[in-house]
Amino acid sequence: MARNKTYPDFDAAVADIPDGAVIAIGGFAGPGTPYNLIAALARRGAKRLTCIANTTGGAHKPRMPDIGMLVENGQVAKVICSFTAATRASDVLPFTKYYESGEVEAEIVPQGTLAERLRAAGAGIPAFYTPTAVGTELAEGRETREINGRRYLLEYALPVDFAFIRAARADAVGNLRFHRSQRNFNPLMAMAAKTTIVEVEEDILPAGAIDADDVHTMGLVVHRLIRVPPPPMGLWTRKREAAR
Amino acid sequence: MARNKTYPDFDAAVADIPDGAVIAIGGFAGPGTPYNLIAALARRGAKRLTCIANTTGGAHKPRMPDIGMLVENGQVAKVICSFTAATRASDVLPFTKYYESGEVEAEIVPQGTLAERLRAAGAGIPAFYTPTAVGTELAEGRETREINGRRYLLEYALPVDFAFIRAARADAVGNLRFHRSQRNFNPLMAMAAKTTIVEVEEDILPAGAIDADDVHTMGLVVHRLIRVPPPPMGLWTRKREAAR
Amino acid sequence: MSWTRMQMAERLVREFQDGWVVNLGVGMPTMIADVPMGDRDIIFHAENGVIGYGAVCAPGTEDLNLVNAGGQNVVLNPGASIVHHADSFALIRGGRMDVTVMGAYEVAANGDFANWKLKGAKGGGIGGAMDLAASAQRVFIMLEHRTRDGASRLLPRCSLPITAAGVVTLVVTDLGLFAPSGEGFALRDLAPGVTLEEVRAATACPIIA
Amino acid sequence: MSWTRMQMAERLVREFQDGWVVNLGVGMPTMIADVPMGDRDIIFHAENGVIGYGAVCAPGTEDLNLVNAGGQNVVLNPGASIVHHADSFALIRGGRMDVTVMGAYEVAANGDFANWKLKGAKGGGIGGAMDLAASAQRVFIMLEHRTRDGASRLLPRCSLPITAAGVVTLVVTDLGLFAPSGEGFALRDLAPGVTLEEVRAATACPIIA
Repeated sequence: MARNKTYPDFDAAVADIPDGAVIAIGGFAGPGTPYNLIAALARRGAKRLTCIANTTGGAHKPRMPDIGMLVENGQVAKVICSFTAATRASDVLPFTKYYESGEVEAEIVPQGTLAERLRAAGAGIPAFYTPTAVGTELAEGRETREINGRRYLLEYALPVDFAFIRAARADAVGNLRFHRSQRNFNPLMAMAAKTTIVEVEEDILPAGAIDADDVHTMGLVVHRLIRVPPPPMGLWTRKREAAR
Repeated sequence: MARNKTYPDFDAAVADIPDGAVIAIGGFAGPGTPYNLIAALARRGAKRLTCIANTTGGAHKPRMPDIGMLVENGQVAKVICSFTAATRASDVLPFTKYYESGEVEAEIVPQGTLAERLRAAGAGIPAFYTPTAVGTELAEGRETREINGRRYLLEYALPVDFAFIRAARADAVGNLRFHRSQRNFNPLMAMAAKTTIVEVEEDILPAGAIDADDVHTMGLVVHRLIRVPPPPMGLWTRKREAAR
Repeated sequence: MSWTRMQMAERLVREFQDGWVVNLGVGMPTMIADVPMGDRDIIFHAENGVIGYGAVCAPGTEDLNLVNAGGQNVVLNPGASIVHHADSFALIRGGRMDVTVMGAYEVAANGDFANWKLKGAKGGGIGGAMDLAASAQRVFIMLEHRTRDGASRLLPRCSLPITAAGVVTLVVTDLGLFAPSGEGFALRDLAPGVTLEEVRAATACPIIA
Repeated sequence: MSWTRMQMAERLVREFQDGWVVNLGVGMPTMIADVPMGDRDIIFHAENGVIGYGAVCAPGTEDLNLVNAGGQNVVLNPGASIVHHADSFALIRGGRMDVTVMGAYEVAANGDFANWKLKGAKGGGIGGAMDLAASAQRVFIMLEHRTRDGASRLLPRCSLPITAAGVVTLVVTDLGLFAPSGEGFALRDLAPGVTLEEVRAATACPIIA
């Protein structure tokens, strides 16, 4: 009596996300970004969210659904990410003005620390030490420790209520495959989350169609699957040029 | 000018292992155990070794090369593993009498903590907290910390000089694939080690023959490859019955 | 009359709920993968990173590179996946195991249990037991009610070094099914033909019936 | 005369040794993957888990799901592999990067550099820079020698919040190649047509030649 993990559409898959939820959103510079789920969350309208992602969204056009849009929509209380502004002074992120005005809180975290804090949450590790950011403004007033002659910063796990991720392929029990740099944060966020929601680029396969040795993210940590329909209903389904 | 990572035989691959080295040895109950490299290390005769593995070897016959054999050979100063004795009182591990007599030191570590300490070493994480072993004899006199109302034990990374691992498949740059439960500790030990030595069950493939999405252990952390020859020269090359 | 080991396994399996992820320890618990689950979808996880395995292989059909935590060659069910040891124990510590079933030398009324070190031994065998015991949602223990010498394995407090403190949810023995209740064990079920008096006589602490 | 950005990239590449694993930051450093490496085997690592990528794709040949750290569609070289973010930064913190090449706003004689936060800004953009700076074997910095206003970007101490302390190995600018030496910068190479006097005039701390 395997539970059916397939959802009919994006709205149904995010319908129970409450105000105040902690949402992790995969993706790095496009690949692996769950645009359709972000758009559904904007329609759902849940408020006071904490959003965890590498960035709040880019400065580029045409704009795709991003955390900046949820911020503009008044849904976000806090973001945790490795960029709160673009590195290039001339690029202005939509998010930045809300942060500077104090409307939205932000915690800026080095990218590797962000990845490791998510990984720790998924691995039942409540805290760890890292060399990253020692001696910088980010470490001011925080706990450090010398181990074998080097100084390290204490960092805490980052648990997640809902992970939004995008995968190339899934089977019915939720085993996932990512294509190329689509992988990025997605497997970590699935591990860190109580509920993982996946937009899938290909038709969902029967259980066993992905060999056990070829699974990138195990179905054990995947709860909801939605097949991305063709555009314009499904966002960012452009044909990939390179062979799988 | 890619370096050639292929070695002609097991003896050449372990010829530079010095006395006092820290050796991690993959495998769990047979699958993924680098029997040929262990046998080569016994021939090499390096002494005062620290050996890290899940077990020192089983009580079963016929006996395969294991840490117990290196201990009997007078090569081992210390073992770090999750078993120093069998759980069944009637099974007597060859290793146990050397430990009980004090000839060899042992550090017994819960299996998940062992895996995580190796992972931490490979990930540049010097220490982490874990719930495992809190309230047991293993935590006596050691540092614990309460985080969000639960008590955790501080554990340190376990860096490795040489990892001995066994894989099903490799390409020339050292990308690896494991078959089924052959994977176990092997990827972690490769990450944790300064030098990773791999016995490979199939002919070594040209670079690119393993798709980038299908690599289990990246060649970046793999240094030496040896093709396992047919028995009796190569140990445990019995045909696998199930399909790949 | 009392339960055989297979009957003990079957009795525990009745407690499993649809959709559970179940980790089976070495020894007696490995029998559980052979018990029919009816229409319940149960996923077996082995500490060596095998998720979704099934029964022990028929002779001659083994994949020698596929073993469960007890080193037995098993089959993979459709939808199985394989991960390395760090990810396998990430799932364990991350609370993804609905239950772990383990053997033990002793189990105590306060929920402690002991299964890694024998009396007077210098070393022991922990394996994944401490990780599983610390972080699984439930810990089910399978053990003979008495030692070969007739001493109770259900105790007020463990005499051996413990594996984890206060974690045991259910205990199945050849005599019955029990839940640690602090001062004693609450009786949840009796093996057929076994009387409450026999259980009380065999047990070194109160049985609450 | 001075070096163009491509010439700066080429000059840095001359420092690469056969077999190095090289991480390239966003901006100017991405050009390095397009510089011919001769008979040296160089492996490029991108923070998003791409190991062994090559040049930027010719238009129309892109795999839209394959980008480098700067979001450019690149090719994979034979032997490439893909890992997730935690493994990618495990390699970084684990010391597997022989060098990281990054852009910066400022670099200091004491080996500090700053590239994540502008003066007066509330937030910033760290990305993987702090992880890379803390743990790569070497940190090479590429930057224009002067700001648009003509102020030196090579300073005795950084005025902006730093990315990491005391880690910079080499600095290439349009004027030359330098190594932080504590009190100033040791001149390692001059761009063609640039004089030592010009470099000294453009730099806010001593140039040791």
